[in-house]
Amino acid sequence: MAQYTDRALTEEEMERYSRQMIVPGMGKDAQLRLINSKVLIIGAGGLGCPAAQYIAGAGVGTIGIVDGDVVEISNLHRQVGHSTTRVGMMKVDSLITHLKGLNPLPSYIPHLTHLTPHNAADIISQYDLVLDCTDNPATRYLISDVCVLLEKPLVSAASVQASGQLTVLNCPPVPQGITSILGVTHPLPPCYRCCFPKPPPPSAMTTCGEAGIVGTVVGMMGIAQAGEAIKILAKGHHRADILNDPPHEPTFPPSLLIYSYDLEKGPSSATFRSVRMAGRRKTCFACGDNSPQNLTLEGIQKGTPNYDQFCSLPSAKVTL
Amino acid sequence: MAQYTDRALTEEEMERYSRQMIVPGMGKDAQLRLINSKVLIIGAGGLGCPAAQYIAGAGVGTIGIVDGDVVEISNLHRQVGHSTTRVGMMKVDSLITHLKGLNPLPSYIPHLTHLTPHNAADIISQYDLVLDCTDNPATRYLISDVCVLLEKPLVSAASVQASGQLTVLNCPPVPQGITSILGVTHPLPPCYRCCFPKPPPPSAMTTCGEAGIVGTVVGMMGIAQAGEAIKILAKGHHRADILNDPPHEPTFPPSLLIYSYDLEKGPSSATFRSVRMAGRRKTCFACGDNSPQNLTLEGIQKGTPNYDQFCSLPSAKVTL
Amino acid sequence: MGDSVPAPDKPTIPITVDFSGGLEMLFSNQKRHSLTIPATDSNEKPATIAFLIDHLCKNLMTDPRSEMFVLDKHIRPGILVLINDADWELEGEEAYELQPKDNILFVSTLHGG
Amino acid sequence: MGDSVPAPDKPTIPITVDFSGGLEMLFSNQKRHSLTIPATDSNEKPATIAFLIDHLCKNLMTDPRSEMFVLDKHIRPGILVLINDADWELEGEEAYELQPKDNILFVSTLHGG
Ligand SMILES: [Zn+2]
Ligand SMILES: [Zn+2]
Repeated sequence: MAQYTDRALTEEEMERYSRQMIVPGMGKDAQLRLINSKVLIIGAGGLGCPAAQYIAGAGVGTIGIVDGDVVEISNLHRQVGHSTTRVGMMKVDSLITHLKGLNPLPSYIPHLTHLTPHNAADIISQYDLVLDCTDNPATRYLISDVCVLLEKPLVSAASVQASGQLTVLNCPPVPQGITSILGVTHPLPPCYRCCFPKPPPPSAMTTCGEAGIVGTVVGMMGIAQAGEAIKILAKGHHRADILNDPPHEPTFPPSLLIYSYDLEKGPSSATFRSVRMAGRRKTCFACGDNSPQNLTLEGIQKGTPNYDQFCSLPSAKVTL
Repeated sequence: MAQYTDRALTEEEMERYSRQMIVPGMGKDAQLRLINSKVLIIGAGGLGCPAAQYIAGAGVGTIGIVDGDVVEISNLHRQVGHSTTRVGMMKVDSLITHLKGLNPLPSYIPHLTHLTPHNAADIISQYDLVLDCTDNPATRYLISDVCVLLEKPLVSAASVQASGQLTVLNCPPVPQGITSILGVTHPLPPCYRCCFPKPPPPSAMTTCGEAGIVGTVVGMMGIAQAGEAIKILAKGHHRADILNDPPHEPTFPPSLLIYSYDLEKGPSSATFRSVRMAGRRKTCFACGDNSPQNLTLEGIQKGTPNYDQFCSLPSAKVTL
Repeated sequence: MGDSVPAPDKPTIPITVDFSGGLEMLFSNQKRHSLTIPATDSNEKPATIAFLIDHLCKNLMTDPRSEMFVLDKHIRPGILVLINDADWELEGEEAYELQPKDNILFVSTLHGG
Repeated sequence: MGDSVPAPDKPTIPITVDFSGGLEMLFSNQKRHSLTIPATDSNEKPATIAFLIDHLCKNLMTDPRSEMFVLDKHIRPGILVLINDADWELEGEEAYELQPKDNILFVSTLHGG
């Protein structure tokens, strides 16, 4: 990682980032790795707003944001990077306005569109790490599939009502179709499909619009996503070269964080539960042994697999 | 709580708060309780900024903010309610500027001062619930003492480097000096001194300025504080009248949340640990059996106890 | 409800079952249930997760929408099953034989944001 | 370091000790330690938390600044002691007698924000 750390910090960077640089485990090299990193935030809503605030604040150098929606009044109880005066503006532009005020140093790249099978690889290929801050299963499977193919680490979170979930996928990335490595006994990192092979039936799907959402719950998950992304980039965990000759660096035990803010109970009753997930699945459609026959970038762009059908959505409606 | 819920919501309120109102356990009455609540946020820094965003977003009707500092560049990696263009402005004014954009409906009350023994009771008495978002022990003991005397619930959080802590105190409030209630077998709610009777020696105290702070860690704690405050106010937990005739409503088991974001470990290694705390302490200086002899509002205002001396600080410097 | 109370002389297993992510609404809106279940099924085979899922549908579910929990006698897609805080894939999935004091968590996968 | 290895015929207790909030820096920068400690002190009294604190200072602390952990032979103000996730006040404080598999957490009180 030498190329990431071979310049000095500017005076402005020193002043702005000093409080996080002096934390044990951070430091100048970690800060330069953040400054040289490119992060894509897909979704500028309840997860994406707080995640973006802290990723921008920490000094990630290039920040792309994808969203095709405009700001609405009903977003504002939880989407804290927008503003009442920016209702009607594209969410991406509204959030970047806020982020530029917070930290003018990073490059902000607006993607004024929903993520689609057609544009996904083009957009995702420009970044080092992806945050899935979307709100529907079809887009979640699409993002994961493209991240597998492009070998990008993915920090995925979701939240509905008073519950939240968070998991780090594809980190460090391993090429598609490789499910065991000689000498590596620990599990290889799973993709979204390894953890959740099939989407729920449409009757069991709920969005924040239909089911409601507590602002602080989705906010906690968004900040937690930023925390994972910053640690991965600052420490170079996405670059751990587990394909190299032995001795192999250990992989990270896959896990899922489950947050439950219990409105039926009193104060201090929220629970955080971390559960162990399985690693890369040999039978995974996207990353398993036979996956190169199922999934390619060209196929995705031409409509195979059909994500809307897979998630039984009316095919016109894939919103972030 | 009838007086809190005997009007309809306006159309604007309905639109703005609909997504949280439809969450099971919330609803119209809960929303009106939030709108009729007054919350004081002491400290407009790393905890206060995210806490204030979500408290304003959720529609708490009156929001007071106390801070005597101005915005600095080195704040901005974590104090996401400020902006580079507002460097040099009072933090309270900067944060209120941001909050008014997010939600213009609440009344925002600026307190452009550090909290002091002289002004604490005057300020705190105007509110229903207090968030301690400060950064030094002397102010933390002062806030808790005044909250005991004025019977205000207190949501207290703290964060340094990669660690965070959160606890709900004085909820529901019980008058000073009462340490047992006939027929109530569960512990009465503790105050800050019940949990932490003595401050650490000055050599063991570290502030975010000296020791550093990871933005997402303090951000998680700030949002968690907002989550506790919103639940307490929306559900009326601070009004549970445990002094009434039996059958008594059960009190809430006191607990402390310990968050650890481990920079030495890989992704998904952050831990959340909730530990059981003792209840109100019979020997507590501030709320125990003999506490009315130790602690009065008049005494505090006249300089007894001496908080700086208690925390061994040079007495001139009590900053938020 | 014939299965709900094991015959007094039949061995039982004490377990806790947790529901999260909204599934608790199907089970009296209660997140944690301490249960005593029969140690063997009707064929005298040790009680497995598959047996537990059937047992929960017959004895614990209070919501008529059983398709929110099972489809074709298997747990529906979009529900994770955790055995003592590990993905059931690591433990043998439906064939896992329940042990005393096991904790089984059913959690609905979330997609919102 | 004379106390570090119990005599082979002396009974021992296996416990885990956790440090948090910065205290881990005094103990090899390691948050969790699995320890086997003598079951009794030098007077043949059962090992208590007070005994454990002394044992940790003598055998586990790697930082010379012992005053960051103990003052006058007691745990310093500003450190919470949790016995199996409960404030030690609920369990008898220093006099609590250690049991096999106990988890003892020492956490420094934070004040920053
Ligand atoms: Zn996979
Ligand atoms: Zn007290």
